[in-house]
Amino acid sequence: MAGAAGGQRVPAIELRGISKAFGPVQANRDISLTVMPGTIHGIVGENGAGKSTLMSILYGFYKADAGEIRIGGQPNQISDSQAAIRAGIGMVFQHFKLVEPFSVLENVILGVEDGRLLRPSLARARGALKRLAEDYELHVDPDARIEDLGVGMKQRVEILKALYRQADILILDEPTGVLTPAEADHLFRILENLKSQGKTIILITHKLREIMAITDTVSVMRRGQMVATLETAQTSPGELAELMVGRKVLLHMDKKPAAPGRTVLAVENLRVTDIDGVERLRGVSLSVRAGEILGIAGVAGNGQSQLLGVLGGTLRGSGTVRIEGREIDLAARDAGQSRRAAGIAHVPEDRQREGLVMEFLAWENMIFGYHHDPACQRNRALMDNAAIRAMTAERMARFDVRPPDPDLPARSFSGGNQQKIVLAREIERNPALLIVGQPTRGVDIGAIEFIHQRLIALRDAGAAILLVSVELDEILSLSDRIAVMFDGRIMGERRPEETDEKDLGLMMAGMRGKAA
Amino acid sequence: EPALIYDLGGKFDKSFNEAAFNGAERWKAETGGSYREIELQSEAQRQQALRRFAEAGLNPIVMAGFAFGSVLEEVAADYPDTTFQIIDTRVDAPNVRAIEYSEHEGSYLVGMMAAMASKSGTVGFVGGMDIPLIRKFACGYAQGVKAVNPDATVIQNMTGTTPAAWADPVKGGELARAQIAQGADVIYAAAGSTGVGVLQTAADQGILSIGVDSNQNHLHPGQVLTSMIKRVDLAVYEAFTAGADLETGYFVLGLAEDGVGYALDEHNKDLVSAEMIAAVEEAKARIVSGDLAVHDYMTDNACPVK
Amino acid sequence: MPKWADLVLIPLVSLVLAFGLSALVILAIGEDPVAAVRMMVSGALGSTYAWGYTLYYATNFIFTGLAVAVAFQARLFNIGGEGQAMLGGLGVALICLSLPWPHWALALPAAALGAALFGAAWAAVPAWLQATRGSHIVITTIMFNFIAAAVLNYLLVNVMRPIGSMDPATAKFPSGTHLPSLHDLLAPFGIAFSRAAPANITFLIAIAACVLVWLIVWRTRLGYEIRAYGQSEPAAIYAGIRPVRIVMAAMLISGALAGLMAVNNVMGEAERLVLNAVEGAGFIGIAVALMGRSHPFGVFLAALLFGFLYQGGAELALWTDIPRELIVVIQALVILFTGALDNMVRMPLERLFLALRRGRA
Amino acid sequence: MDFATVLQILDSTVRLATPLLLACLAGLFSERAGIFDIGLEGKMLASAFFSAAVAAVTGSVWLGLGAGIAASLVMAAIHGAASISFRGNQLISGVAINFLAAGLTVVIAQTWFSQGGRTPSLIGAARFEPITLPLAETLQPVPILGPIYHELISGHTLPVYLAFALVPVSWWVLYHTRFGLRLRAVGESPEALDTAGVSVVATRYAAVAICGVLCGIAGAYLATALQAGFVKDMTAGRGFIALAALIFAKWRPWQALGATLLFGFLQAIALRYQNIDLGGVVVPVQVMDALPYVLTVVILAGFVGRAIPPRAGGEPYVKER
Ligand SMILES: Nc1ncnc2c1ncn2[C@@H]1O[C@H](COP(=O)(O)OP(=O)(O)OP(=O)(O)O)[C@@H](O)[C@H]1O
Ligand SMILES: Nc1ncnc2c1ncn2[C@@H]1O[C@H](COP(=O)(O)OP(=O)(O)OP(=O)(O)O)[C@@H](O)[C@H]1O
Ligand SMILES: [Mg+2]
Ligand SMILES: [Mg+2]
Repeated sequence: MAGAAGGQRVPAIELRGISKAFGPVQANRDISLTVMPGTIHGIVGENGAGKSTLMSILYGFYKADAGEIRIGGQPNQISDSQAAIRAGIGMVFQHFKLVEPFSVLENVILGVEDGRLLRPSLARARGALKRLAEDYELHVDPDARIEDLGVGMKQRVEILKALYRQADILILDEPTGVLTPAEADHLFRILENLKSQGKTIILITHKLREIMAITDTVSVMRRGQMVATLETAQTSPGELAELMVGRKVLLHMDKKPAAPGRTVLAVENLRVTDIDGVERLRGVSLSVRAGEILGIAGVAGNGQSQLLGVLGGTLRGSGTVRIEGREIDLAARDAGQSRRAAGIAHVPEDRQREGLVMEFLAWENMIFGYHHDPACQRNRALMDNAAIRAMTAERMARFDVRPPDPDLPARSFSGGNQQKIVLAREIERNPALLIVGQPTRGVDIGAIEFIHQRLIALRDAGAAILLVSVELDEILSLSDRIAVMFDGRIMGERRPEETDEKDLGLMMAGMRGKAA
Repeated sequence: EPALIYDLGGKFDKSFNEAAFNGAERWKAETGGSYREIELQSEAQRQQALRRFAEAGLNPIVMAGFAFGSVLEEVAADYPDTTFQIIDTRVDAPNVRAIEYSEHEGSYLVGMMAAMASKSGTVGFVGGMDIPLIRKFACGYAQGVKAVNPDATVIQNMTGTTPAAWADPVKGGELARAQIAQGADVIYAAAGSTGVGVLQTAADQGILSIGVDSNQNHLHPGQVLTSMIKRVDLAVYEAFTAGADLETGYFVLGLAEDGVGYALDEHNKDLVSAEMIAAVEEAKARIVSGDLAVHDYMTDNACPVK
Repeated sequence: MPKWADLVLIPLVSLVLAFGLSALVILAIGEDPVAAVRMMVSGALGSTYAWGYTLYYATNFIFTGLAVAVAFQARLFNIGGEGQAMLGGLGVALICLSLPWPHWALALPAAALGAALFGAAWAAVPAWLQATRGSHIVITTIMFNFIAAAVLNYLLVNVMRPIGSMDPATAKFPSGTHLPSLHDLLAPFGIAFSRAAPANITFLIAIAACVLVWLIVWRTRLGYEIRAYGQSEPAAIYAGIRPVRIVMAAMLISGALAGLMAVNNVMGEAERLVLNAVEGAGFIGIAVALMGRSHPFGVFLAALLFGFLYQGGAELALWTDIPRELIVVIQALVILFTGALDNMVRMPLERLFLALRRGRA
Repeated sequence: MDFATVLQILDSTVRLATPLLLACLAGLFSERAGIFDIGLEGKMLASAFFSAAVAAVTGSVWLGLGAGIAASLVMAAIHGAASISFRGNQLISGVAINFLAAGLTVVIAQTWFSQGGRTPSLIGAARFEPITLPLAETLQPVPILGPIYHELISGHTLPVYLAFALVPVSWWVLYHTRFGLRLRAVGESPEALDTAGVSVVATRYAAVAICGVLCGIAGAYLATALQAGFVKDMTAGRGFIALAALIFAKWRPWQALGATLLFGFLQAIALRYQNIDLGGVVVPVQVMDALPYVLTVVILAGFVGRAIPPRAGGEPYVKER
């Protein structure tokens, strides 16, 4: 155990037997954790493993159902965030907790004002921010409105908030998910700097590379439980991955070489501007042929979502998109319908937000988007619910959805099974083109294999597939060609066998490939 | 058992409905009998109340307000054994007693008093809902004012065009303020409980006011010049007393029948001089005898004086 | 928590709480709740006359309740039932007065169409503003209630009032538009129903509307899309469902249903258009839809309950000193407990069921 | 229109705007904290009744005011419980409160006073008396300014001055104090406030309580200053106009003053002139009545600048689903 190396030193944080349930979901189960002062402690685990929940309990945001917390050796109830702040804990949440229309200064002083009036607090915070900026290279305009800042800057504000509160223990929940590699490197320098000043840091991340690079110790969570705590130096990514998912991880996918046919999708000079007037796609051109998978790699937020959105019909854009030679009207009103009619199937990035109606029953979801199909209709007025139910039951069996009950609401399936429902719906259409975003996000390893096999099978059956994923492993193992997106542009294309993570990483950071 | 239905504005409007209530109460006190009553909340309830009372065998059923007219025409036929009395509009049916008042005559008298009490030569009138009936009040009043002082100015305002105008004291008060600002120093309110606001403001601002329907002199003793009383109480009292044998038909009650008049009591005796009474009594005698004809607005929807 | 508990138990417990509090209010004003309930029951259910009024009110509430419920399916909160029903009345009045209708069988479909069109038109502007400009539909429909009142007020006072009439109301509709009452409808079957009560053929239309709404919402593509949009707008967009179309469709159906109420109260009962003919039925529709869990069958039951309350309350006001407003208090408590405080009931029940399940497991 | 008439109308505007202003500021505190409140009407009505009732019984307008505020606070507490503690639907809760007040006031009034749901008329010390400001009489002869001071500025009742004073006070509280910062934060992002260690529940209850107090003053003003007693439904939609004004003002105190004065002015004009003749075109009084509502719809439609409500408004704060 990590504590062994620390000898007599008092642990900065000690959690014992923490449990927490959200209704029927046991998010944390009898968790114990010890973190020594002046170290960086990593926590890894699959989506939904309970990492954020555990940290939120430590920060007083949630109340544990059972268990004990000790800070610096002292038992501490941490009844609310105020108590956590008083105990010297600061937390940067996975989803930022900032007041958007407020200025940076106002956000920084919120909750720790120096009195009933704001003026003195604001003045003091201004000075403090200046000092922190110099000490840690954390520059932000104190008068800027949060809503005008980019994600990287917002994260800086969150860190400044914690530092302004003089946190000795800093928790960062997936801080690099939204950062470019360069920004992430900058963040890690700051963390090293903080560590050297004796601060204790807990870092949650999915990226084993980061764990290996910066942490001293690492804990692994799986399904609400703490399965191991290790010295980083004495472990390997392979071991961590295995601990995370509970069995050996297959890093390679066996597949036949692709036999690309005619061009199915041809995109030229595609542009998308969001409601804030920011151009998110800046002239993307690409093509996908029948029987091949084109993987789109990139850090989240570089236009991949917009690419999927325009192709899937949830966003409007300009440029030309041709499916089997026929041009698609990018300004159509019922875009989702016309895309489906053209033969595009779409597995969205966020199944709970877009892909499914969580309150709808499985059979209702199984025709979602295709509810105008003649097969779903009994007559001109009414839908044929019985036929849809039967069709759903059959597909659920074929896709191994558990439980295979068409009359359950989507909400009551686990994440992996929800994804299978979406895939069954889209793949069973035998589409000319399947566009798919983050197909295995939050899905356990068994289901990942199943989903990957299905995608390959669809490719082999002659469909064109456009795959967007932030998981480089997934891109590398599935794609026949890889395009890298950065800042709304395609930086370049590679064949999987002629590239590696480092090469792709540089392109994802905009430092290699086509320049502006 | 007799029944009484009040119009919108409510039983305690200190005015029209309250007069009806007082009549019923007097009958109750004198005979020890009991009666049913209901205050309407909405137009749509009129029919239900009428029918329900008729179904329950109440007789006679008295309703206070012209707005029952069209409903009664329909309902009366369905209950031939029930006698209905309606006040303020004419309904011709064998089992209906319809009573109208010569409000223009009473208003003429209080108009004279207003003109005599006014120092500024400007007097006001605040009406309730803008309907011919209220114009009739206003026209009689204006004629009375001009009879005393042909140069007098009569400022006239109506509170609104819907039944809500009967129950809006705030608006009454604001209209009174406006009239006071224009120089009025006596204001006649013929506006149901809206008039309560007029009288209140007049009293607050130290000018005189004239009440309507009931004797409202007591509301602000020494500050209400008089009230144009309309003996709705008497009509209700008599109907209740007559019971089911109530004589049906159409009746108009004026000064001659003591159906309308002006109120004189301890609250306003210091405001009303002997010569005022003399002048008013003389006019009253001439009207009763037919020497003096006060124009009734409703005969031609026009008023000879402004 | 099992589904039946959510659908039946929670409304029931909420209702019991609301009625319990109402009983306390009756006690507090020095009256006897038991006697009051007895009088309400006999006054609302004790005779065919009583039933006639109860069903008449229930008919109004079915329409406004369905109106709110349909909009709720698209997660739109239509507080504008009041104004839409007012305008529906205008539609009915225009149609009934414009032609010399020979028989009600012709006048009824025309008037129903007019009511639905006018009601839908009044819902269309808030719907369009919500769909295209994101104007909060709750506020715009409230504003449209007031504007409807002003419009109707103007028309009744200045335009539609017959010459010489003092009431702000239209002329009486011609006799060719007189709808058969339940008395007329039941007489051929040998059932003696009170002649005086206003319940009429519209009650049957209301039942048909329940069935129709059920079909639309749960059996048609449009209903499927409305429900999908109501559950999740991003998902609806993903599926190619156009939000503008759904918001418009849901609100137009909702407005048409609210407008249809006028067939009952304007054409079936008053046979002329008077001010304030709606009498708050638009607001009661909210309570009805909430209690009915936005399902037509639930709406039907809740409308009967509110019809009972309304008629029972009118009887109370007639025969006792309890003011009619007591019913408004009961309504308020029902809305409060079934609509806003349902978590107060749900939270402990959920805990109970969880404990039960754990106990069994 | 002569000067005296203009003064008259403006004077009337001030009186009519006062309850709107108080209710609008009340709504501002509540909605800025993320609690939407369409129950302003009900709170005012409850306060109007209880202030009139207590003032009538005790003969003291101050006790009446206290009772009015207390009644309004009870309503606010119900709304708070429903929307903060029990995470109910705030709109439905507001609708219920409006009904509750409309019903209860009449039922209780009838029980206590047996006057058809009214209170007895208030006299003497049971009402707020107009306050003559210093030198008002002396300065009256001064041209222009004299009458303005005497007619328009002086001679109102206490709640009027209080309402106007509350505008800068509200502004200062919202933008210059710790409480204001937290209140605005909780309406925009309750989880930010929560993670900053400040209680979301307490902050929201505080805002709802302020809303209750202000609505209480508004209701008491209606019943004990503008009128002399309570009559059924006497708020007559003022709560909704205040809500409209709040949107019009885009949830800001100074703009709230402007919006309520505008709506008060519209009411004053509609009161004074039944039908307005604009050189040939006669504007019926109903147009004036409906104008505030129409204006609100136009604003909401975004044709006159967009009104963006506080982001967390209307949504209960749910940490754990
Ligand atoms: N506020 C909440 N209410 C209900 N359930 C919740 C809540 N927050 C988390 N959960 C559930 O608790 C479990 C653990 O979630 P948690 O967010 O802690 O996971 P995580 O390990 O941080 O995952 P990720 O990597 O996706 O951030 C999940 O099943 C999740 O759905
Ligand atoms: N909100 C809910 N309502 C009802 N049942 C639920 C809910 N959330 C989860 N469950 C049940 O709990 C089980 C576990 O769900 P969870 O999302 O934790 O699965 P998981 O272990 O993460 O699986 P997967 O890897 O497929 O996502 C599910 O099978 C589901 O039946
Ligand atoms: Mg997390
Ligand atoms: Mg999962």
